[in-house]
Amino acid sequence: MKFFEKLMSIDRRVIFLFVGVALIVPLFLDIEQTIEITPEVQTLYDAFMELPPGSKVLMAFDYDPPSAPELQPQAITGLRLCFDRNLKVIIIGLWPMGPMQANLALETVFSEENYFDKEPIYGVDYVNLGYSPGNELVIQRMGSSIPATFPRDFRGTSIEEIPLMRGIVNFSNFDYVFNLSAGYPGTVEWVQFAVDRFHARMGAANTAVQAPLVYPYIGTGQLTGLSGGMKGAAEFEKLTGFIGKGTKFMLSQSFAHMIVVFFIIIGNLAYFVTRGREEKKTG
Amino acid sequence: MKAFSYSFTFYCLLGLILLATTDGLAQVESSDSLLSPLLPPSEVIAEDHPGDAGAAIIVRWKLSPDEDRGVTGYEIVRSTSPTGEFSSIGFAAAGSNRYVDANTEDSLTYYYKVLAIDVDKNVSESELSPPARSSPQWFNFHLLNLLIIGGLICGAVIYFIAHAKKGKKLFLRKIAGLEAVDEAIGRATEMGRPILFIPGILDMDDVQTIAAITILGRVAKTIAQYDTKLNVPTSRSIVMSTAMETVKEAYISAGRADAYSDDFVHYVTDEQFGYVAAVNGIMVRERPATCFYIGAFFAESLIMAETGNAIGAIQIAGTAMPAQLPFFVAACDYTLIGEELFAASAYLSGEPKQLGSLKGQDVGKIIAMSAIVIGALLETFFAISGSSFFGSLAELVHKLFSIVAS
Amino acid sequence: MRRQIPVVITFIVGSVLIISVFIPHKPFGQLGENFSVYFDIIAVFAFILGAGNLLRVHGNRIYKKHKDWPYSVVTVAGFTVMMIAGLFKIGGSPGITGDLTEPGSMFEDLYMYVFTPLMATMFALLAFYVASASHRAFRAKNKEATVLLLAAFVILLGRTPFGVELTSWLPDPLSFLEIPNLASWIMSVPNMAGQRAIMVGIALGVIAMALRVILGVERTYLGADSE
Amino acid sequence: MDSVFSHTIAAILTIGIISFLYKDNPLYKFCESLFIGVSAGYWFVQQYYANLLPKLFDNLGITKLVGAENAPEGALQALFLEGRLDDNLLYLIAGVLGVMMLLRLSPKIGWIARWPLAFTVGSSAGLYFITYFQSNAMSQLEHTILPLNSFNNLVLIVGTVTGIIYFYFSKEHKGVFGGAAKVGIYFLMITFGASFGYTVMSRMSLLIGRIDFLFGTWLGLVK
Repeated sequence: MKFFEKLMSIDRRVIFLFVGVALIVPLFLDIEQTIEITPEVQTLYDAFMELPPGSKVLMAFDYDPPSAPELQPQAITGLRLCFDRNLKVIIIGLWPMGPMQANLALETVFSEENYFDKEPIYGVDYVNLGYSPGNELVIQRMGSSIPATFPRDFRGTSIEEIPLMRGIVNFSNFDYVFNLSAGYPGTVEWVQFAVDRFHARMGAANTAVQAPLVYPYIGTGQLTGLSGGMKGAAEFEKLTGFIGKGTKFMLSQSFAHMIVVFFIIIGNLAYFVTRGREEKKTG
Repeated sequence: MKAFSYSFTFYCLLGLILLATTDGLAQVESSDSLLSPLLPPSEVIAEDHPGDAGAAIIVRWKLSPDEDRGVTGYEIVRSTSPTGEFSSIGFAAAGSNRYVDANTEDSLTYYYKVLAIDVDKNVSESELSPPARSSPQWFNFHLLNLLIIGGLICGAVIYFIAHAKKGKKLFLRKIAGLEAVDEAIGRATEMGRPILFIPGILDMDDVQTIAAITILGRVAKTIAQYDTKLNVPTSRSIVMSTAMETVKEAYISAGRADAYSDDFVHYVTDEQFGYVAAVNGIMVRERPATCFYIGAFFAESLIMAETGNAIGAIQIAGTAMPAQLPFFVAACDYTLIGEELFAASAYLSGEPKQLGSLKGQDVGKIIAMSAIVIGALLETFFAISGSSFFGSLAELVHKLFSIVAS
Repeated sequence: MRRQIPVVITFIVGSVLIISVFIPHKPFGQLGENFSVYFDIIAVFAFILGAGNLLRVHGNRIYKKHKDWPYSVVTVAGFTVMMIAGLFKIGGSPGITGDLTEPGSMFEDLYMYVFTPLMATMFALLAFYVASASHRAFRAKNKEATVLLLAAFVILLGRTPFGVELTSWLPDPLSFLEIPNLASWIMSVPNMAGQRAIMVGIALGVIAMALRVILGVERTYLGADSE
Repeated sequence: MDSVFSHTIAAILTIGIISFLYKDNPLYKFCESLFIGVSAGYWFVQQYYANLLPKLFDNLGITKLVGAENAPEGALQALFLEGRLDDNLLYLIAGVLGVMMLLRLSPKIGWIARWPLAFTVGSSAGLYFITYFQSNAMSQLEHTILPLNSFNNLVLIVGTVTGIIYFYFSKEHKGVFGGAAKVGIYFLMITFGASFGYTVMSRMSLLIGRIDFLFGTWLGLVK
């Protein structure tokens, strides 16, 4: 059985090619996927929908470019949902590159065709306060005074001059906190400090690796909702109706997963066929 | 991170139970919450937080009798004078009866009040707490158990080191990955190809890197005898300096000072993936016959091990990063799993006192296993019989191992 | 002497740090934190040695016209340009305390368009390597490997839509056999047991290793005696 | 920078790294060399701004001394202006240790570089001793002490204990003990399989990001 022996020692580059194709092709396909909505994402969406117009949402961008494929679509969906519902958005970051990711997300939102009631204005409808070093201590400081923690926005404007920031003292002035997290500091710290200590209402989007670590907080109600990984991104997009990259990427990811499973099966099949001939021994 | 999430799950469960109880009760009785005004929490006590460096006061109170009727939480306010202005310092969830104010000055006296808040944002204020002052302590009694168990294990390690120094024979089983080291070096010599040693990507302030350097010392000594080329790219400067010294020493003690070159060890870059790019390049160009990946690794583990696999090198890995172990196990010929990494340098040295410390480690394992088994049995007896005797014994075992966070 | 003093330093620093955990009072309480700051500072100085080594290695290659010498020019140039762009904040606001990664500065541009794509792509190679490693390593070669394969396969399937549908027909009493449920059981029970054994082992290994170092039994890292 | 130009550079570098999958080639060598140089330069700058400046110069007051605006007062100001010994003066020790590290370059007194090294190794041995002991040993054990009243608890306890037996050094893996160690190996294998399977999936998304950059941001083929 030459064929199976070949399969046993298949050139890794063939596998690489399959993985590449599996990831690329779906980006050009328009396949209807059945995306089932999980309860965690539904409650996340509901939490946004329950906020009356004009409510203030704190968005914390705690990730950097390598995690962007999973989190950027969720950030974009979150921002569009807020602007669509006339919610005010205050952006901060505990990761140095976070606020930059926020700016990229805003750029994407504004570059697409939107049907917002009115064009969001910087400083009135949204603001980016930038990055502050200190990890979870930043959250703690925000609990006592946000103006002291973020005296300026990322452009260097004093927040006294920003209309949206007027009257914002601590977490009691926010109606919702939405955290996009790829690790530490991230959702765990936000729950410990903003939710447990300062009673904020909060939902989160996480990378697939992170999501299981924060899953327990949903059961306890510390998180109102959670959207995890590419699948969460796709669900969130489906709920809001803003179909974006999350849905597209989800398809790519499913294809790639199937390729991996396929190669494992092939590898074992080949192994058993060739070994079975040699020694008639299977385990 | 892992440890953290476990304990967190535990607290979440606890929270869930509390929430469920309070929630259930709230539903039953919330209808009459409008009838009477919200009652405040009572018996507010404030005292120095024990076992710390000062600057913290712990506030305790008796829950509001209306806890079951829609109290959503408590706000803690403080002032430096009983009649002065009180300012908010934080919140505690419904059902909790303590709060640590970790922002006090030891020279000042503080007064506290606790405010119950309900769903309708009604607020009801407690009586004033007695005055409190924070102060630092010289011993943290919360960690007494750590001292006891740590002392036991350290004692065992030191005892066996001393014991072995006297020349007593100690039996230690073989570790496959370490048995293979000589063979792997020999193979490289036969093939006339270099040996690559990757000491992880963390700096000397990580204990895995220290283990890696000590193993490098032993391995280099063998390599010196074989007269094979060694290549040690490092991703940290201090690791580079240390590795140079260590390899040099190994060559000198093997009597091959002449064969040593400063070029064996070189710095590449601190950047994780830049370092991997360079290591990949070295692998495909120099085609080492043997690759060691010993130390702390992250996502790069698989990139290196797969490239090493592609060039057909014998690969020996060792790390205490639980998340990377599976990749090494899958792609390398031998993997030193966690503890074996730290034991490796002692094994390879063959010195009795080093080996003695491994016996001490085993005593630690016996303590760990007995604690689990005895504790579990006591818990089981307690669960079956409900006898408070077993209950308190089980609690004692638990306490012995619990780390109290402030 | 030269070898004794370092051993004494290690002993004092190590044992004081261990003891200090039990003493919250100043100055012991903060020692651990302070020492890690000290380490960061020492590392900066050491970095001069590292960078010097990098330049020496590549300088030598250029000088000796090693076969890949033009690439060494690229390395040296990349290092120099990045360093100058950062230290002098070219295109950004000058002064010691200005923001380093100011939008529009040369350092930021290099970070965004050179450093980030290289880093992210190198990281992304993992997608290929996990596939080839799974193909090769996940084979039922023996009992251990079979157990590994089965655990991995259940988890893998549990995360694909296909795997979820594979067992969704199971009746309620058997719902624990549904692949997603099986996957989460593996993660939270046997996986956790294995993790705990590994972690306890690591802790004991670290303790013994640290004691060997602190007591001066292990001093390989100190290097050569004669100089 | 012009975005088409900068994206093209980023795209070439992306392709260069990916090309290594096929085989080593000049473009990869170029990217690799550039990556090493640029990242070492990046860390050099970061070391300066994130460590040396705030941790040594600010604490000692050197930043203020050289006339930087809004720099904090440091130990030197406290000493010379107020005649007070500030805690931050201790950072001078770190500075001295750092300089000692550099003396390695001198053949005569190079041995003094072992002092900062001994300090480093001693402090990490001390620190890790405690942190691993607390979070890896103690709290893991505490959470494993469970009543044997459910199948899951039983599996958890058997798995942990047999896993620890596998690591036991002082006894050959034979007989009953060997059997227990064997069970332990199975548990370790499940652990490795599970975490591998778990990570495989999350790694795929990394590549999607790069592909999207190439076909979307750069070429504009994917919307």
